Formats: sequence, C-alpha cells, structure tokens
Amino acid sequence: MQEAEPDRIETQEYLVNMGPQHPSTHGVLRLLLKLEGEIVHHVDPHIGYIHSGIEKMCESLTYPQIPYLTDRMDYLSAHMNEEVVCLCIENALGVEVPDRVKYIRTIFSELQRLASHQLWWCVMGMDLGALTTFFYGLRDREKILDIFEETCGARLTLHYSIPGGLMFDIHPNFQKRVHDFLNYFRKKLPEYDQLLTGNVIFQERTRGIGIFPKEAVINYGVTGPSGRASGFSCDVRKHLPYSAYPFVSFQEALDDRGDTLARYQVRIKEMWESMSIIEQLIDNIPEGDVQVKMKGVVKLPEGEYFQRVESARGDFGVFIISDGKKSPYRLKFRSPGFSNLSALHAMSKGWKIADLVAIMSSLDLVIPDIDR
Amino acid sequence: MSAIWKYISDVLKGIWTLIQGMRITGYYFFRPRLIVTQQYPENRRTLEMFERFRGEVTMPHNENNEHRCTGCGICEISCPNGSIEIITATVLLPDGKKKRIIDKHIYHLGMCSLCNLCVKNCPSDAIVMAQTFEHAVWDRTQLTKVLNRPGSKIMEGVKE
Amino acid sequence: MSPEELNAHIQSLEPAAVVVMGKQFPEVMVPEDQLRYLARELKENPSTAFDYLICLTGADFDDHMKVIYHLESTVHRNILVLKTRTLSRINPVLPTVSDIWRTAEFHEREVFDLLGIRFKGHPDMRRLFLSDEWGFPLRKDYVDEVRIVDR
Amino acid sequence: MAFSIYDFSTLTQSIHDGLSSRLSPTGTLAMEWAIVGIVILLFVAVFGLFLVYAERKVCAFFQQRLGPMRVGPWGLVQTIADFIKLLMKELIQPARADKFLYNLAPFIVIIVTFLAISVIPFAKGLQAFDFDIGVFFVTSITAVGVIGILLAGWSSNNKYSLIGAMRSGAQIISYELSVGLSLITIVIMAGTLQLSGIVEAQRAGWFIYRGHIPAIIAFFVFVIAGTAETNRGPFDLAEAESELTAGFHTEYSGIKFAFFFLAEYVNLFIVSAMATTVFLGGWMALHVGNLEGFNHVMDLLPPVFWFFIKVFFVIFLIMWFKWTFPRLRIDQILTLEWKFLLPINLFNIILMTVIVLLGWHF
Repeated sequence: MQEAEPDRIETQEYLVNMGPQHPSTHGVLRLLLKLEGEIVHHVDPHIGYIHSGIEKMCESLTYPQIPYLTDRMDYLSAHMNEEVVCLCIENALGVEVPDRVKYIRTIFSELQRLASHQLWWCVMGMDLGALTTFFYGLRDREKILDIFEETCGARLTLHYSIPGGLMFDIHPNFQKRVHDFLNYFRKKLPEYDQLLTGNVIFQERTRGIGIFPKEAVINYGVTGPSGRASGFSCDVRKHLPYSAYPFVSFQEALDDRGDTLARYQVRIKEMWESMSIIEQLIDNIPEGDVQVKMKGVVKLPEGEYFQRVESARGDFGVFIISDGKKSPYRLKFRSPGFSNLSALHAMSKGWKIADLVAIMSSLDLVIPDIDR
Repeated sequence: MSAIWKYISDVLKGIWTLIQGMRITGYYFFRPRLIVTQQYPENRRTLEMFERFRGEVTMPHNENNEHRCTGCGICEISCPNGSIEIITATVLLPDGKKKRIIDKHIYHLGMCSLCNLCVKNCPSDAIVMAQTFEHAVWDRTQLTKVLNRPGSKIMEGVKE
Repeated sequence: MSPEELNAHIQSLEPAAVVVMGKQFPEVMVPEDQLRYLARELKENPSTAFDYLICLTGADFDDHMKVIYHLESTVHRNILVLKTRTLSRINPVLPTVSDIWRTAEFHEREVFDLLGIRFKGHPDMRRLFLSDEWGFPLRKDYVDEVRIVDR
Repeated sequence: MAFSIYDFSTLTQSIHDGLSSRLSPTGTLAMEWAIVGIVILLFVAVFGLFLVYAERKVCAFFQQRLGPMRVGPWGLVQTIADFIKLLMKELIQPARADKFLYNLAPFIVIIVTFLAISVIPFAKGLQAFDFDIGVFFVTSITAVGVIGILLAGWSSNNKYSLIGAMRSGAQIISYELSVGLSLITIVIMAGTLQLSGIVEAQRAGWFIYRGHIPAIIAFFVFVIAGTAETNRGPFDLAEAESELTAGFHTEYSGIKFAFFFLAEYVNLFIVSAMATTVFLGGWMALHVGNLEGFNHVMDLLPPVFWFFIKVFFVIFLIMWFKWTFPRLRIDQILTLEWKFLLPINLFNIILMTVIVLLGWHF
C-alpha cells in the first residue's frame, strides 16, 4: 500500500500536443508528449491524419496503374516507390528488362536519393534553428528536379518507371545535365559541412543525442541511414542487389555510434556515394529499348510476391498477394518511415524537447510514407 | 594546466568553426548575382517549360479542325482516376456501314493526376500533354473540358 | 542454413507447422497457439537468428484472415515467411509478437486498425489511422457507399 | 536660432529657452516631456519598421533570395503594409487567459524599450536624459523586459508559451551578468557611468582600440550576451519556432503581437547602440593616427551619421549570427553563460584593471 505524503507538492505530467500542425513535425504527424519541464518522458505518435488508403485503392487498380499512386506516398523518393512495384511485377511475370532500363532506373534512384537527402539536410538545419541551410539545400535540389522535369515531365511525382520499362527514353540533354549537376554539387557539398556539420553549436546539439544501440535498431526494424548509423548493415542495394546495383561498386555508409550526429553523417556520406554511383553509370548507359512489350492486360500469376528496394529512408518493400486477376488481391507497402517512427519513443525518452526535434529530423520522417 | 589549455583551445576551435559558417553565408551575401529567386508572375514572358512537362491533357487539331481520336476508349480504361469520359456517336457512312466516332472526349482536369498513362496508351496518338501550368479557375465546373473541338472530325488515314 | 536444413529445423521445432517452398522464400504456416513459441525460437536460436521483422501483413481471405510475417536474419541473411491465421470474423484474436520484435507493435496496431484482428498481449491495442467507429476497410466485405466511388 | 548638425546642444538649449520664456517651469517640463515622448515614439515606430525591412532583406541576401520585392520599389513599403495589416487584425484572446496580465504584458515589453532608448546618446546633445548612471540605468531597465515576457507566457494559458517564457526567463537573467560585466570592463577604463561622458572619453580613440585585448574580448562578449538578451538567434529559445511554434507570443495577434515584434527589433537597436556608445566611440568619427587629411574628411560627416553607421555595423553582425548558426539548447545556453562567458568576463575585468592601473592602454 502506498503511503500518503501530505507535505509533498503535487506535480502533474505536462501533456503537450506537438502537431498535427507544428513546424517541426513536417506535415501532419501528431506527437503527444509527456514532459517534466523540458525533459521528454513519453512520446506517443498519433498518425493517420493523411491516411489515404493507398493499399485499399490498389486493390481496385490494375497493375500498370499502381506505380503512379505510389509516388504520392513517400513523395521524396517517388522513383524508388515506382521501382519497387515495377520490379515486383516484373519478377512475378518473369520479365527481364533491358540493361538500359536498369541503368536509367538506378541513376534515377540515386538522383532521387540525393534530392531527398538534400531536402532532409536543409530541413535538419532548419529544425535546429539554422534557417539559411533550408535555402541552400533547396537551391541544389532544384537542379535535380530540373533534370527530372526535363526527362519525366514532372518534378515530384515522376511516374517514370512502369512495369516493363520506362515511360520515355531519357532526354538528349540528360547526361550533360547530370554531369553539370555532379560537377556543381561536388563543390557545394563541402559547403554543407562548413556551414553546418563543423559548426560547434550543431556538434553540441547532435553528438551523443538519442543514442540507439544496434540491437534496438534491429528489434525496432529501423532501416536506412537511421539504422546504418547504429551499425545495422541493412542496405538492400548491397544485400539483395536489384537493377544496376550489381554492376557498380559502392560502399555502404556505416557508423556505429548511433547518435543523431551519426545519422546525420551517414546521410552526408550517402550523398557522396550516390554521386559516385551516378558517375560510374552515367557514361555507360547501354543502347537499347526502354520498354519490354507487355500484354495489354497485365495479370500476375497466383501467389505471393515480395520485393524490397532501398529508398531514401530505408528498406521499402511491397508485398503483393495475387489471385491471378488484373488487380492485386492484397497489396501491402512496407514503408521505412513507419518502422522508424515506432522507435521514436525509445530514442527520445529522457531527452529534452529540443533534442526530440533533432532526433525526429535525423530520422527523416515523411508523413504520407507513414500513413499511406 | 593542460585542462586550462584544453579549455582555451576548445573555445578557439569553437569560434573557428563559427567563423567558417559565417564565411559561407558572408560569401553569398556579398554576391547578389548568385541570387536564385525567380519572380514568377513577372517572368511569365520568358518562362518556358520543358517540352515533356505534363501540364494537362489536350487533343491537337490541325488547321482543318481535324483530330486523330477514334473514340476507342482506351484512355478511359487506362485512367486510374476516372478523369476521362468518352461519349461516342454512331454515324451512317455513305456506303451504308455504321461507324462509331467520337462525340465528346470529356476530360476532368480537377480529377487528373497527370500520370501520362492515357497519352502513353493511346493507339492513335490523339492526345498529348500540354505545357500549360496555370490552371486556377473560379469555378470547378470550368475544370471539366471537352477536348475535341465542336464540329471537328477525324483525320484521314487514322487506323481504327 | 540452407532452405532444406531450415525446413527440417522448423519441423523439428514445431511438428504442427507446415513448411512449403514458396515462389520466393520458404513459407511456414503455423497454428496460432504455436506462433509465439516458434517465433521466439526462430529469433533467439543463434542458428536461425531471425532478428529482423521486415514486414507484418494482414490479409482477408473471406473464410479466414491471415497474418504474414516476413523475417530476415541479419546474421545469416536469409528470409523466411511465417504465416498464421484465424477463422473467426466476429472476434478474430491472434497472439502478439510485439514483445519478440518491438517493431511489430506498430504493425500490429495497423493490422488491427485495417482488418480488425486483435493481438492478445499487445501493450497498446488502439486504432492507428482511423477513428474508433470506423469499419475495417481492408476486409473484403467492407462497404462504404459514401466514400468509395465504384466505377 | 543657431543650429548645427555637429552639435545638437545648441538646438535643445534654444528650444528649452524658447519654452521657458513663454511657460512656467512646470509647463516647460511638461512640454519637453511631451516633445521627447513624441520624438521617441516616432523614432521607435519608424526605425523599428525599417529594421524589420532591413532584416528581411539582409536575411534574404544571406539565403540567396531577393526578399520583399512587391510592395513599393524593392519592397520598401512592405513593412508599412504589414504594420497596417497587423493594426487591422482582430485581437484574439484565449478563452481562459488571465485577461489583465495578458493585456499588460506587451505594454511592459514596449515601455521598457522606450525607457532604454531615452538615454542613448545619438549625437552630442541629442540625448533625452543624460544620467550620470546611464550604463547602470540601461542594464537595469532592459532587465525589466523579461517580466513582460514571463507574464505573456504565463497569462496566455498555453503550454508552449509557458515553456518559452520560462526559457526566456532563465536565459535573460543569466545573460544580464555578462552584459553588465562586459560594460563594467569599459567603465573601468572610462571612469564614468555617464553615457555622454563615456563617448567624450573616446575622443582620443575608441575604447575597442585603446583597451586592445580586454576591450575586444569585452566587445564580443557583449555582442554575444546582447544577442541572447534580445532573444535573437542563435539564442531565440523563447520563441524557438521549430520547437515551440512561437514561444511566449503564440497566443498574441494583431497590434499586441506587433508590440512584441517591434520591441524585439528596438531591443536589437538598443544593444547595438550600447555597443556603439561604449566600445565603438559613439558619435565620434573614425580617426586614424596622425593622418590629418583623412581625419578631417571623416569629421565632415555629421556625428549622427557616424553613430548610425556603427549601429548598423553591429546590427549586421548580429543578423549575420542569426542567419548562420543553429539554435542552442537551453542547457547549452546556460552552460555557455556560466562556464564560458562569465569566467572569461571576470578574468577580463581583472586584466583590464591591471592594464588601467599600469597605464598599458593607449
């Protein structure tokens, strides 16, 4: 039995609702925080504010119609989302796409990863209060979006990969533009380090904050750069290579510190790796068709198909249960943000509100990816 | 003593990293020609979209008010959002055969997600993506468009 | 461990489990009451070490509802598909694995939200995306005349 | 009426004489109060608006943007348009706010800035009150501003506001120390607390030059602490946009929000003006050694002009900080003050005292 302490001052938990409209929850994530002063005791993510039932919608769409919808989930890695669906359908049908398609898809994935990491970088700076990073990051991202727009006709929701190949061939200017961009960005990326990474305030804000050990990372299924920062080697590009990744050599950016700074630096390293991957591929794109002749109505043979790719946020998977009809019986997206979010409470417990913001942006959450 | 030196060197190193950051922002401050802002409504005259830019679906007509649409309805089927409706009519040809032609190719821009599937799947290349991007209107009924112009007919030589 | 050895290992662990070689990965169908035992064994035994739950999917098959676990071993790098099912539609209950793989906590909430399968022993069985009075949209008999436009 | 832009004391004296020849001494005093009040009010309004514009432009240029461009040429009228908008906006009051304190808080904040501005010497004779304890008055009156912020946070009945206000309280009270101590470093050298006296003492050379090492250290400590005092980035924890949405003024709208906004910028001016007065020689022109010709050309510029050049230099420096650095965390802010700035400052005072006693300064 608990004994009453009469002269103790009654304290209450300080419940704060962070979001759904909050500058650092990037969209419509709502966190219910239990605070004690500045210290975060409990984080309860409430999601679903942008749940659009994409899995349900996919059950009534034909297979070629699905990739366009996946652009709307994780809009920052739209091409990877399309790619995973296309790969899954192609594998199920036993279609082998030409090497040209594989190369272009890989280049696009890496450009998309760069664009996503640039946006993440500027948002991370902004969350920590360095507002100028936001504009520098977007300035560089704009160049990638221009490349996308010239070839795909869209900047964000590309819809470039389709089952059996690509929507169009690359634009004649594509290779030149990519080269220009690489030359430009090789000069700009060190500026990122000088402006933010090296900054003593930034280092103090991130070093040792939100340490998440490797066992916990695997247990919580945290993948992508956030997982690799804790030493969890989870790069699908390495372990289950797809598209043109078997043809390129690159290093998996790993770190074992598992804090916010490590998550930050893994992403910066990944940007360098992405640039090197693009450089290896861009001049060697083989000639050939960009599309395999597919049947008018695509029907997957009955069965279950699971395909994973490495999106900018981690291990992105699609699981299709087919009953042999022209639309999937059940389709499930394994979104990396969803699993990463589940670890937010464990990561940020005991840290301050300002640290929670830093941890959250180091996880790089995209809410439509989580809510689907 | 070493603790004091460490303290002092920490302070100086910290200040050095801060100066590094200020150097970057200062570099851009004194170079206004690097400004990247595009002043949108003012630069309308010079603004040009990429030729593949997906703005809206249109149906090109030639100078004789002819288009290439046969009214087959493949675009309607391939559209994931139901933003295309095809209304066909049947005409009696001079040789007595009945022929199905397009009456109205209705396009709901408000429902369209510009995925390009209809353009890609069109067997007679009758529809293309236009590069327009200023779609704001006062009333959403204005977003429903009829793509084939009134009185237009199908071009010679388009295969059914 | 090769797929054959894995099959034999699982059979020896749990005779009630049905192991088939699927199109991509070995698939194990396990009765619901044996799920937790098998899951724990698969995770904690160093020879299998399936420590990473990639994906947890619920699916409705009219007469029964399945939950499908995609497991990966970060040590041996092989993938296994674990399945279990419940026959009830009125009150479908399955045992939780959220204490074995913490990531299942959110995934199980999602399955509960969209399919209505309760997970016994889950620490926080609330709906995730939708409001409490909503139906279970991923069930095949879900009808929503207001929000779903049929074409 | 003799008037010179190099010396305003003749102008003020003639106004005083003119008034006292027509009115009783009490009437003269009342009239002078009214004039000073109106002048300061106009100055705060105009200069505050200008600073808002300047900040938007400066920040835009740091970020490779153009900033406001639409209203007026180069967007010059933008802040006036914004101000009119703020004036016309509805004043929303949270339902369960403490009505009296909620309404009082913005006034405390804005009145403090008026009071502090009254002792700033813009030029010779252009100073509303020339206290003999001017430095002390400024440091003490700016400390009152934190009460307004605390009240705003407390009375808004909003959890974000309260956290912001508490942070602000802890921060401002800590940094008061550094502001005071770094000013005292110079006071040791000047031998007076009177602001006009401090400026006059710099006729032979600015203190930042004459006091060399300790004065430079004191100047930077003052600028850092002053930035923290004004709740500006990288010390803008009280409003910490990405953490607390808008901190203590989350619940304020319309003209009450404008008060906080204006006060922030006027405080920025006060900090810069103090730095100018104490370290950079106030209205004194830039003189270099024995270059007679150069010094003479510099003297042609009126003192007010010199004062504002220096003020804008410091303001630009502070803006440069804000648009470059990430925000500190609350415990780091307090660590910075108590473990770095304060020891450095105390050491610096001793150093300065030794230098002054031994006459090692210029």
